[in-house]
Amino acid sequence: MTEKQSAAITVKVQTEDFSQELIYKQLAAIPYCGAIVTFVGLVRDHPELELKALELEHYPGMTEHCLYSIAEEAVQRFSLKAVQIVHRVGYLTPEQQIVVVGVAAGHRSDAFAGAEFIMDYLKTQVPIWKKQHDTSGTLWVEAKTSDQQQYNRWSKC
Amino acid sequence: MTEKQSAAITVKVQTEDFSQELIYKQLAAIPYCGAIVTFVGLVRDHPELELKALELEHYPGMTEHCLYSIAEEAVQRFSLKAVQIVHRVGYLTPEQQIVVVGVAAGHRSDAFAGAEFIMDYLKTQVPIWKKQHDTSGTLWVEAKTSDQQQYNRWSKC
Amino acid sequence: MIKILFFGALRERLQQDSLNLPLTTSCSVEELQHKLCFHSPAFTESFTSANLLCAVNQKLTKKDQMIQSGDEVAFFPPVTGG
Amino acid sequence: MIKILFFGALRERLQQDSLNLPLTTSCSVEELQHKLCFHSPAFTESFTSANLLCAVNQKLTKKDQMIQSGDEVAFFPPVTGG
Repeated sequence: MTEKQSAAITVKVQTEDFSQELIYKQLAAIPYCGAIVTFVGLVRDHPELELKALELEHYPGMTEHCLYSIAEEAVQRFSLKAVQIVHRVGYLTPEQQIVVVGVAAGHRSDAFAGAEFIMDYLKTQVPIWKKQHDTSGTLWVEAKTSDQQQYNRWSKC
Repeated sequence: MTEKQSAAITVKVQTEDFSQELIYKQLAAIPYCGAIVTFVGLVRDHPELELKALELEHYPGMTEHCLYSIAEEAVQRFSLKAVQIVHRVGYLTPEQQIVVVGVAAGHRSDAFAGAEFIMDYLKTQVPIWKKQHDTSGTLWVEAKTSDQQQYNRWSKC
Repeated sequence: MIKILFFGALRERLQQDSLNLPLTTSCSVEELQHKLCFHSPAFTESFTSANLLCAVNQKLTKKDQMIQSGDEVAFFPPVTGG
Repeated sequence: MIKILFFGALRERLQQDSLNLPLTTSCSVEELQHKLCFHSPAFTESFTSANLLCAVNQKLTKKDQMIQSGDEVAFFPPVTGG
């Protein structure tokens, strides 16, 4: 019988913005943690292309369950002590925050691996879709093979 | 002739605390960035051992130069758009912040790799030493072979 | 009866976000896709594409997964969140 | 003349943080370590240890690095920052 790592997991899917600061502060308050890694994804404007907005659609219910399962798996694989994930949906303009993943761990290599693992899963397994609005119209964002390759790295041998 | 990536690099070595929030906000304001990764190392208390403090000594001048070179190398290797590093020295008590590394990049894999690269270099190449103060006395922290192994991963083939 | 949900570009192409379908006997995801092809020309085009993902009761599944009456089935393109 | 700096556990063991040493001809880091061994018993013990790092003019160097008069040389144990 393997002992299960217990950890504080928080998952939110919301239209409102989130505070990276608050998430960091909550993670830093977890006892016996030496390492906190946060990742934030922003709506990226491109110099060539006039992006007006990203519209994010998701599968309510399944999105939250997926994110929670990913967080739980990351806790077990990397001995994380806490995970916080907030993913925004709806209409987001350039430079706005899309997603934050924050993890607290005893050691830095676990914290880095845990946060990257969650992002790689999120990018390929969680039912969220982006539609790009620019000056020439709208376009559904295509899934990238590089994201699938990033995800495949984590499969257990 | 290879084109050099230009980026905003800030390096500080100080006794005062730093604001993770401020560093995040400055990184998030960089144009055309899609990904921000921050790492914070904290003084880790152990349940078994009554740690009173860590005392951090460094080599003034060389520490700053080393951190700056590492940041510059990370910018080139991972196309980073900005790097901020603050390392504290002096007398730090449990749960206090020791170091922050924050990076902004176009893509998430570069942001994760850049931040982890900087931390792995910092742990093995930058002239800073920790002395542990606990209820039984003081002890210089020993370098870990795991840190050296982490560092060796990045050597160019 | 099963409830079928559509998301993203698929939802837009089909111009509907869900569909209720009577199901008398259990069938696989693949068999359900074949059935949906006969629904309309837009459905035919969409459900012959190999690139669709499927979730049954909010879990990603393979094409041989069996579907029972009462299940919630969702079809959608590869995801692009984050 | 060269300035030699000591840090961390080494500084504590030697009970001094620096030392000025006349240098008439250029020598290697390794040769300097040998010289320092004769300085005192604490130095002998410390500088026969294989585990010391050396920086010349604030750059980490190997043991065959040549030292010139005017250089700043530092010896210290493996680093433990971060």
